[in-house]
Amino acid sequence: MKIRANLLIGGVLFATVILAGILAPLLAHTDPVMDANLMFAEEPPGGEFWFGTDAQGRDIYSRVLYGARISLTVGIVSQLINTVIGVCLGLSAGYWGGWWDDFVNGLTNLMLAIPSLIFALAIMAILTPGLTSLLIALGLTNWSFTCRLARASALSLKSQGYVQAAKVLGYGDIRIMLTQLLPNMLGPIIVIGTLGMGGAVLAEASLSFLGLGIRPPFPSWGSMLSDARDQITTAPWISVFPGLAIFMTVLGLNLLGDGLRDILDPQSRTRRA
Amino acid sequence: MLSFIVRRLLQTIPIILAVALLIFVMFSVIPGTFASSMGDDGRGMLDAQVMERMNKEFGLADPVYVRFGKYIAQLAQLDLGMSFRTRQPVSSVLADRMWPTLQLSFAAMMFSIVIGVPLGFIAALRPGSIIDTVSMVGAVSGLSVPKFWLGLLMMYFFALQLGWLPSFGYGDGGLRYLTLPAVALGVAPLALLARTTRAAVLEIMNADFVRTARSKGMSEWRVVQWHLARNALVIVLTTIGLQFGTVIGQAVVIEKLFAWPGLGSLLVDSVTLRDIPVVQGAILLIVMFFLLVNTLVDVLCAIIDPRIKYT
Amino acid sequence: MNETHGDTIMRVENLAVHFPMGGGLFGGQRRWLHAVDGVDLELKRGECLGLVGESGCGKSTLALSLLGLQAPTRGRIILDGHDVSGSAGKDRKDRARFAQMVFQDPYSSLNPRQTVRTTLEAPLRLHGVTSRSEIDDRIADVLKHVGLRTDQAERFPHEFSGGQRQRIGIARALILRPKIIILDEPVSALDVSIRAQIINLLLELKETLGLSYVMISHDLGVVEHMSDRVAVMYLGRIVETGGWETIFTNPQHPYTRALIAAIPDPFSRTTGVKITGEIPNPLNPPTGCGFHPRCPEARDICRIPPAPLLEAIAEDHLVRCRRVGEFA
Amino acid sequence: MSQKPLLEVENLRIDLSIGDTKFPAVQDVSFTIGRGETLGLVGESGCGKSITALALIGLLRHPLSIGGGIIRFDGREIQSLSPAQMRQLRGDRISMIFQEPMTALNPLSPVGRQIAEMFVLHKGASWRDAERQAVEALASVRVPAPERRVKDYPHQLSGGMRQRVMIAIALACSPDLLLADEPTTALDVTVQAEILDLIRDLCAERGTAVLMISHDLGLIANMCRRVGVMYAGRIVEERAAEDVFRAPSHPYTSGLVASLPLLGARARQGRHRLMEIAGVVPPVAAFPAGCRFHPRCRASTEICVAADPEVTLLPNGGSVRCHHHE
Repeated sequence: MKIRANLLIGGVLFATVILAGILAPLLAHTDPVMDANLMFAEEPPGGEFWFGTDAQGRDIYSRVLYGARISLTVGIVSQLINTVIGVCLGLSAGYWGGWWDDFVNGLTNLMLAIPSLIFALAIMAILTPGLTSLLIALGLTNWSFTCRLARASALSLKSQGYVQAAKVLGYGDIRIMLTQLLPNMLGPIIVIGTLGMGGAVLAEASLSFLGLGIRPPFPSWGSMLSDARDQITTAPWISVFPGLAIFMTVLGLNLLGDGLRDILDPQSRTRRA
Repeated sequence: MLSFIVRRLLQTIPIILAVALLIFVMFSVIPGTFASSMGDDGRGMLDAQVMERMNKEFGLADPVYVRFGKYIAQLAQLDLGMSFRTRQPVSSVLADRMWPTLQLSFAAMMFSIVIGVPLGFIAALRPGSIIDTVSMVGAVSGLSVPKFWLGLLMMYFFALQLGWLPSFGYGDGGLRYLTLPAVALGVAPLALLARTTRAAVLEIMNADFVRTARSKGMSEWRVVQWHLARNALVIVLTTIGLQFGTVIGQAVVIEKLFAWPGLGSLLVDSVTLRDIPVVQGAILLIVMFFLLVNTLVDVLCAIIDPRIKYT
Repeated sequence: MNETHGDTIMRVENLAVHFPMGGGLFGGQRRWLHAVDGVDLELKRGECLGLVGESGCGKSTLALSLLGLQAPTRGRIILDGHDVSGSAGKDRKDRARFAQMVFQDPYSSLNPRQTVRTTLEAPLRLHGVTSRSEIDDRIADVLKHVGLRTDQAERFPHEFSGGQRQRIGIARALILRPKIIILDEPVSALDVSIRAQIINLLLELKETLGLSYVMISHDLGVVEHMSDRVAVMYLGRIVETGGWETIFTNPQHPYTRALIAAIPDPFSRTTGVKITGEIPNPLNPPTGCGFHPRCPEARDICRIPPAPLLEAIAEDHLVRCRRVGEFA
Repeated sequence: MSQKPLLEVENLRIDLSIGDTKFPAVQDVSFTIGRGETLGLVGESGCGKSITALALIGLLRHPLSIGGGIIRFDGREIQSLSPAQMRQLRGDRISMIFQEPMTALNPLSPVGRQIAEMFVLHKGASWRDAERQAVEALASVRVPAPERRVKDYPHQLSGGMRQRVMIAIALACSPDLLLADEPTTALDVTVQAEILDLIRDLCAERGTAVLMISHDLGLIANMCRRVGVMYAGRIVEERAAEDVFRAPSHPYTSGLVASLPLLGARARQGRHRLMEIAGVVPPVAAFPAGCRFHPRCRASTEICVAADPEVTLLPNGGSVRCHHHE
């Protein structure tokens, strides 16, 4: 049996990012925010500064390490919010049907009609920029796929014999949803959640790049890239490393999601490629 | 057929109204109005009189529901209000910016469709081959790469180092200016389309009716031609429709990076300055465009797939 | 034959289940699907009632409404003397202790994420059995009844074969000690060589536990073997009912005759009288007798509304056919 | 005309690959079908009856493959044919009907076109001609108003109608051999009876031989002159249809016959406890050594565990693969 390459590589990449984030204080050479020194501005990579320094003379290596904390926090927490919302709405809508289903369906269509980045942008516009606002903005705007999946799973599972049997045995609706439906749809939901986490990391980077997410000087990969744009001619390395960090994190999550799908949800490769 | 199209278009109206309501409510709960945000901007506090005058001028003194009623009434006459910042009608501000965004989105989608769909098709016909492996590794990378970073790198290489293409701006709006942003924007949908097409073709390959087709004595090419292509197309079309939305959303970032004068950069600027009528108008326009594209896709699917009833 | 066939344990009177079809905001006209359209049934204690019919005849909907999973549009269900027609909510639990169900597909009818013990223990706890020893005793007892070992209780469904899974399904139906069990095609999804095991088990359990069965099946061989009484359904109505011997040796309704004739006879290459055409769309049923478009005996009289009545032609033999007197 | 049988299968073996290991899902299967003859293969799920048919028409796909043996169709070994030659045979001279009428037809193509494809592929007809012939083909399977039905899509037809369309496709080119894999399992009994009649009549008209595959012993006995009973990848008994029920020779067959609640049996003889066959059907990867039925067999002795039984010819025709046959 060949070990799944995507699962392995994805797992290693993701684990690396998690470790980098957790161990950032130990691994970092300098403080990511405070240690600006214009003496060392725009130093190329090598020697003391592994990834070089930025326009304020801050060590990019240290900032990239700390950036993992923000990306991971946003990725994991906001996707968790999305998953909870999506599962609650989708599961109950699929199971109960009727007007509630119509309502959830309408809500999902509404969410799908507004491109999620634009929606998140609009939410950021009414909140003060910062981590909490980002979590809210990204956590409320990306549940429609999870919701559709949970709804479709609930619809197909509720006609299964064991769900019917639970009804016949006198189980209440909530109990049936939690003990009979939820455990059996978890696989695909974990897959979507993992892929969605990658999407959230990208969205955070985009918003921060636009200046609507994490604001400088805090080391978010996206805002680092936003700063780097102005130095692209003189110091291109400032752009390379934060972007590479985003790329590797999202690639890790996507590979992990693909690998998990092969294991947890082998039938449905088309559901969301 | 015509009635089907009309009905599908009518069905989008509740969604548009809901979106209008949603963003209206969202921006009504903003702590602070445009006037006070101008005050925050470091230009010193505006005196209370000025603020009151501005609030009155833009009708901000009324209760929320009255304002929404007025807003919808204006909307029905295609009046989107007036920009807080430039005091121009929002509709004319949007009209100026709409074309570049459409241009960019269509270019990105064309790029992704023309390359992504055939790539996924070829990969599926030879599963496990070099071309399959390479294109699928490429696809997952394409999905993972942050597009503004990719744009930045391309800008560095193709514009600054090699000097082949202009590094930013709209220029004459021609292909030279369009290429870099369109490619940067099109990579992700390309990757997704390649994966979707591959998965769809693989699934249909294993369908019972393809086995029936083989049992008739068809060559594999005939099977693809007569039985596979159309069936895969339905799935691919749906994905294309949904991707249009994502692309327009993501265009925000690319437009900002390449200083492309479209709806996206307008939206970002207006959000930063809390020019709410423009933000509302831009979002509504984007949503309407997305719904229009998806209605078109639905109609195409209904033409191809007889199981979709014209109701 | 034992003599426990005494009193009535379940009676169904004029039961109907209609589903709305279509309609909605932009949809067309709303129509009603008459899935079950006026059914009268009686189940005696200790009896197995075979419910026969083809797909779409309403037998599954009927079963769901007997179990309280589908609210009837009209009619009454009387369980052990109590009218339970309009009930829901708390009564669902009461009814659970009275009637249970065995499902057709042993693969989809067991939760793949639950061990056999969980499957059997959770309903006991739900119904107020909380003492550890009592739970263990009852699980051991029910497993013994269905021919499984107690140590198998810790396993998950995928570790069992189809026949064993069906035994687990039967154990689940028995765990609350119900009086009635609805058997929905209990053997048709099983391998042919396994069916006899389950049929024998079900018949044994009926005797030892004093159960009453309503068995839905399209397999006439199984129905003949297991049933005491038989009801034949077509388009939501019962068209013929009687003792098993009456139905199988002296069928009167042309549909019953056609069903029996349609079973391939292994000893001859000929085929009996067959009916042609397909089951009509229940949304648009034929006028008069629902069977007339396919009936070899149909005459003009059969097309005139209303539908013919279910009439007794002999002791415990009812037929819904206007021309029943005319054929021998 | 030669008296050689239409189809000869000798020691067919079909491998199931799981990882790097190959398991014989079908082994030592031999049978012949004469022109216009009807042979039934009966067995439970996983016994290898369906994949045998797929092997005959060359449609096995990974992880299944032919692992040995000879399939000779009309004197030619089909394994030696090029893919193009095999395609010419397929549909034109050997055709197949599948179990699931719901999914066996392309949902996006009108049924008339799906029939017409046969004439375009094998008879070199133009589409216009082929469409016209499709109407006739649909009429021949007793579909009312065929000139209207050809324009219908599969989802507009009932299961029985779709299976008629499948039959029209399969018999469009009047093949020499029709493989019918559980053609009525998904249908209601009254519809099943009609479909079986249709297959019987049309094949007799055209002189088409039929390999009928089913799990329903009664159906096979009713439809076929000869019956092969398969168990765990082998034909354990091959007999004239009447004999299978009257005097089964292999313990598996006799067990099966005794375990079936046959219609009319209770009325004739009263209710007996059905005979049970103990145990379960083994999966391909766990076929037992020796006689594959021995773990479930009442007559099993040491030799059944130790040695694979050979095929024994029975005095009144037919053969059985058992050390202790009756």
